[in-house]
Amino acid sequence: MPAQLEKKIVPLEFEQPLMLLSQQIEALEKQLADNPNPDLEADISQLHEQYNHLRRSLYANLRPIDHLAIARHPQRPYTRDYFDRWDPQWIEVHGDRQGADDPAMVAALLTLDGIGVVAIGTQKGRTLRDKQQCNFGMPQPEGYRKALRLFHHAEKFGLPVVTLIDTPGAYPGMAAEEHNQAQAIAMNLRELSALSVPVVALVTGEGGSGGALAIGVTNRILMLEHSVYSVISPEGCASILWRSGEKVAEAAQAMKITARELFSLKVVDEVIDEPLGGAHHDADFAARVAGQAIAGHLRDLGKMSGDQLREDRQSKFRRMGSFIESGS
Amino acid sequence: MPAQLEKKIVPLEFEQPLMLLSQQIEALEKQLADNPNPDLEADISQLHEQYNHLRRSLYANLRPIDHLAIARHPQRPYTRDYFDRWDPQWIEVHGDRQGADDPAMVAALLTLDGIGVVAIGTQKGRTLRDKQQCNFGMPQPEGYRKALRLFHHAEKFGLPVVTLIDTPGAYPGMAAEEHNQAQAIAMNLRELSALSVPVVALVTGEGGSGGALAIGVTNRILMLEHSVYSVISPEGCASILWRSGEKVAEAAQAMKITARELFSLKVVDEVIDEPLGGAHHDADFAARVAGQAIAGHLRDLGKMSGDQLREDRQSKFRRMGSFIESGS
Amino acid sequence: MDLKEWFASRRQKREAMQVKQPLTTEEYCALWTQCFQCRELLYTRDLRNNFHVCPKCQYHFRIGAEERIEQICDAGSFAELFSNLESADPLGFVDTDTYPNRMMEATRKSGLKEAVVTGTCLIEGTACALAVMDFGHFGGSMGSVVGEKTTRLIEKALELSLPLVIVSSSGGARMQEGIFSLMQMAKTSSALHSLHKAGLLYISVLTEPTFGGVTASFAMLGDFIIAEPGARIGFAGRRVIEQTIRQKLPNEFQTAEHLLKHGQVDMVVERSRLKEVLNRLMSFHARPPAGQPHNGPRGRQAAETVSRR
Amino acid sequence: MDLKEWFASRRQKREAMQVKQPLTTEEYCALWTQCFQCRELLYTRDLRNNFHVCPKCQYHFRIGAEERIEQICDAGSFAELFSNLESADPLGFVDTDTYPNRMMEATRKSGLKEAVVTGTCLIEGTACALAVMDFGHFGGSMGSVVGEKTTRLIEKALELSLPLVIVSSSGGARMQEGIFSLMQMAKTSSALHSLHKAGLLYISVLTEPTFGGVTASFAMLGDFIIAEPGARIGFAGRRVIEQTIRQKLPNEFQTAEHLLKHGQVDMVVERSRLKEVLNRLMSFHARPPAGQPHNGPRGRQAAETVSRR
Ligand SMILES: [Zn+2]
Ligand SMILES: [Zn+2]
Repeated sequence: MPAQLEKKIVPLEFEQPLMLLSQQIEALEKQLADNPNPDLEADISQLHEQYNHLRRSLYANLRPIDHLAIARHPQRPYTRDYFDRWDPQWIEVHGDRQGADDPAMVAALLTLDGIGVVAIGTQKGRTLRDKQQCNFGMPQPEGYRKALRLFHHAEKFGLPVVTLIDTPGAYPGMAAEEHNQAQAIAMNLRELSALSVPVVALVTGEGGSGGALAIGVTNRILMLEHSVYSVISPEGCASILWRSGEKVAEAAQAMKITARELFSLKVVDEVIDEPLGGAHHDADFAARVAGQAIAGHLRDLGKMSGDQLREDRQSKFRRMGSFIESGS
Repeated sequence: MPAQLEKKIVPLEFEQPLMLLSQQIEALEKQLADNPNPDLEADISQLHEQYNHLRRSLYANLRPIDHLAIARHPQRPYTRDYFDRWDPQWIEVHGDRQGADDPAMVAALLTLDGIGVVAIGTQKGRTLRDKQQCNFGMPQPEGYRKALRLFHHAEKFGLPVVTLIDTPGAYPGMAAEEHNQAQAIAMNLRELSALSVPVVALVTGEGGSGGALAIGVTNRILMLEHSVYSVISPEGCASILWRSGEKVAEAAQAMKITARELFSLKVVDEVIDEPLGGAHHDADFAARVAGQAIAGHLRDLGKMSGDQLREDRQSKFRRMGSFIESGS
Repeated sequence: MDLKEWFASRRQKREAMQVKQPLTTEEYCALWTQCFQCRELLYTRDLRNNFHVCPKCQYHFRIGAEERIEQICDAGSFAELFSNLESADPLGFVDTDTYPNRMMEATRKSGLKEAVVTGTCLIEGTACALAVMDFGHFGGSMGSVVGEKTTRLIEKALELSLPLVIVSSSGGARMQEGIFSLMQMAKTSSALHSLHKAGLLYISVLTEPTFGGVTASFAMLGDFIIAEPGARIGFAGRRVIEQTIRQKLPNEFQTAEHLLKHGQVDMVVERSRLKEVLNRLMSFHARPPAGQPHNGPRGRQAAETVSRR
Repeated sequence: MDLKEWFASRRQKREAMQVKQPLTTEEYCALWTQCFQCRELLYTRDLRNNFHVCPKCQYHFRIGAEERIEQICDAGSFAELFSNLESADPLGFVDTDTYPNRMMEATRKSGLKEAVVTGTCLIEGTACALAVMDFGHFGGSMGSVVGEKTTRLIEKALELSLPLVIVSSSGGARMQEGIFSLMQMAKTSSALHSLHKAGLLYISVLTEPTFGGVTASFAMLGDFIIAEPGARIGFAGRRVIEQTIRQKLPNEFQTAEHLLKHGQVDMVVERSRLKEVLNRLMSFHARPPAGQPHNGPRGRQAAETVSRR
């Protein structure tokens, strides 16, 4: 039986053909168990091959909207899943010191491949209750201010910073606006850009707009293979530009939101392969590979001085953009 | 007619004898106006003399609780009254940038005797509506954070800071606790102590506890003659130590809360004379004298370097305290 | 011709113009303008002389970059910079139309090449670096050029030790530039860190409307933040919030006055006083404080630099 | 003798002792202790072995400085500092009794000279500067000596590049020292600025109860703030708030758990894990990060310094 069925993985829409095939195999295998038969066994073996072939070709030809679906898969590993795997003894720290602790932004001290880091990540929440507490991964200003406190902490102690990005964006709520969501994000952009410690970001799922960038102004930006990063959600883009909720696939295509496209655009420094089908098929493996990649970048960056690190980060973002400059 | 009656000044309890005498004079003057009479005129003249004598002796022998009453006089000039007189064009700046603007803490850019300063002061509110808005002069954490923002602003631009203290203390409310009043005060103490610009505080009315100190960690502490400064209100002290609300006078006496006593204890650097009877008898005069005193200190401090200013302030508070050190 | 007829003819004239050719400023500003707020019919010339503020209800009409510059800069002092930058189309973006077509359309409407105009100027004699956004151009959206021009202006302010003033007006990101649009938030904010560390003054002026990525980057990073009366300012748009929280928002939500109450802006300043307030703030921070040798007379040096241009 | 009789005799014995002489620790810790929270009757020796935490409901009993030091320091590693400081009576303060008499009474009850004990120690091998407040002495109130000893300890940490741990427990200000008590807030906070700038770690541990001037100064300035379960922590006292707002406060208000929810503390740590967590935090921050030369191995150097004492 294919591995992902053992783990009761919820199939995505574009994965339906795979699931049908897998159900067929399952049925035949049951039959075989009741009634041994060499022909059936050969059929099944062939079906397995077919299944593996279909699977590879399916995942090799994903549309942006398929990546988006994987990035949003309800079983996709979240920030806490990575932290747990990188350092089972990670220490969580809480609060903005000014009135709130935002569960959508997790702050940790942890040791990654031997390197002590301040780790910050958005958290979507797994159970319904978690999801609600975490606002489905949409931080409030208090979450960004907690992150900022930890950025300054890292600076004080010369600790590298790792950020994990998986958020639809900052929460568009009333209190969030009144508590100055915009300022909270802007301050993070400004302060994060100027840290004199190594800072590496990994987009693990959705990189949603300014709410993602607020922990994404880093020396290196890594993306998991199926993660996405965009200035607005494809849904938002479709509804504004196409004035249609049905043009999400087109919007996702037009905006160039996938890891490989963003790598081609030189916005992203490295794309990290996921297990076939996505990180949720093997979270342990995904975490190990991602952790090693991050640690590698941290080690590289660790050779720079504080001023060099700041300069490296600031000039990286200084170069971002595409425009035509005519002779003036 | 005595000046303070023209201005409809509300008499305090200990001022009753003065008021009675003044009413007597008024009655006789009315009589004289209706019916000129040289004897009566002489009597009135003598009563005027008596009045002035009584007034001088009354104000020369005030008990701590009388100073407290003057410090809390409802017509006492407040922070905005001083700002208005120092610089009619003063610019108010608002907000902690994070969700609130606390009217109990006023922040200003103003020019005092030719010196551009960042001025911060607690504000009690004059009308009932103002009083309520200002929480009767009790700032919330957001007020302290507004002050902190302006302290850092002053540091950035090399602007001296002037603080005016007139507060019963920080507001003991539910939201204030939840928004971490204690941390807001503590941060101000820490950050204010380390500014590299001249910082001068003037206690204009009540200097109430940590809520006052949060804007009082300054190179110079000045107090108006009738202002008070204490670790807890005399009412609070009486109710805790004497377990009696009637021992306020004793508590006020025991704690040494008056400007002159605190000057003797070397906690306060200068006591500024008020108009006879208190600053509310002549706010213009009081503001002029106080402004000149502050400006004088700012000019003195202006001769120091940033490091010297920080060192001066930190060592001033380093020395505060009284204890016995036996040979160890 | 009575008023009704006059309006009808004006509408016809307008519609005729719109299909034929880009409107000139003269033609667009017709004789009469109705106040959006109090519905008063105002003589356009008077309205213009009154800073485009309704004299009856103080409604602050949106104004473009050109008019803003006229209003706050000393006559003839504005020297434009970086006007040689134009948007590219890095994603080859097409929705119901192509991005290049939309850019042409935006330029036709606004008369501007981009949504921000940058340069140096004098404001009541005080030299500064000035950026003015124009909502009339592509909804004031921030693409690479807006980010680049703003960043270059910040660098210019740093180079010349000038105070910086940015007048914002933006609907948010330029979606057609995808991730590049987003990254302008980081680019401008990072440049502002250098300005901040250098101890230079930055005044952010928020005008109707300022939203999204612009608010969540340079617009909220001013040493002082000034908002125009009635201006709507926020991160998320009103509709998005209402959809999220499933309730109607109060009218005053996200207005300048609401932000003032919530500690997000330093002051709300009527347009007629803006120039004066900008100058006062800049002068105040340029002046060396009494006996403080470590704060030089920036303003004056800077004024010389700019006038030498 | 049944339990009731036993209690009665214990009470009599206690009362008799209280008028005669200061209680020794042995006598005070009688055989049995009733849990304040779940009312369980606990064998005192067991309770003590369980960190003075009720094994049934996890209620954390108040403990004194001596026991706290025993619990978190490596055996024999605590070297007391500044024990030669004693309170003066700068105001000649008299309420219903004189301040010197009240001090004697406090010392008789607590066996301590002041409400804070300061020194250096090892915590699971990691050297640090440690201050422990004792609520049992004068309600843990902060007078000049508490301020001075704490400040000297901060300076010692700075001198030896040691991490600092302060375990707070305080009712607030020492009113009998008037303004001098208040000024200790500024003195300690100012010293912490120097520590902060020097990049040294400061962990603040808040225990039942921590209020007033202590909370509003050094207790809230930790790089990390740890609270003990159930500890009540705040600026204003519960009664004062209730009088001000004229309503009852919810039970959980101002508890450690409430503060955690409101972002004021980093973590709530059971007493049995405190030593381990302190060590982990200190070790984490002592370790030089990968390839970063600008953060030396502070912890190790410091341990040598302390063990050399
Ligand atoms: Zn109008
Ligand atoms: Zn119990």
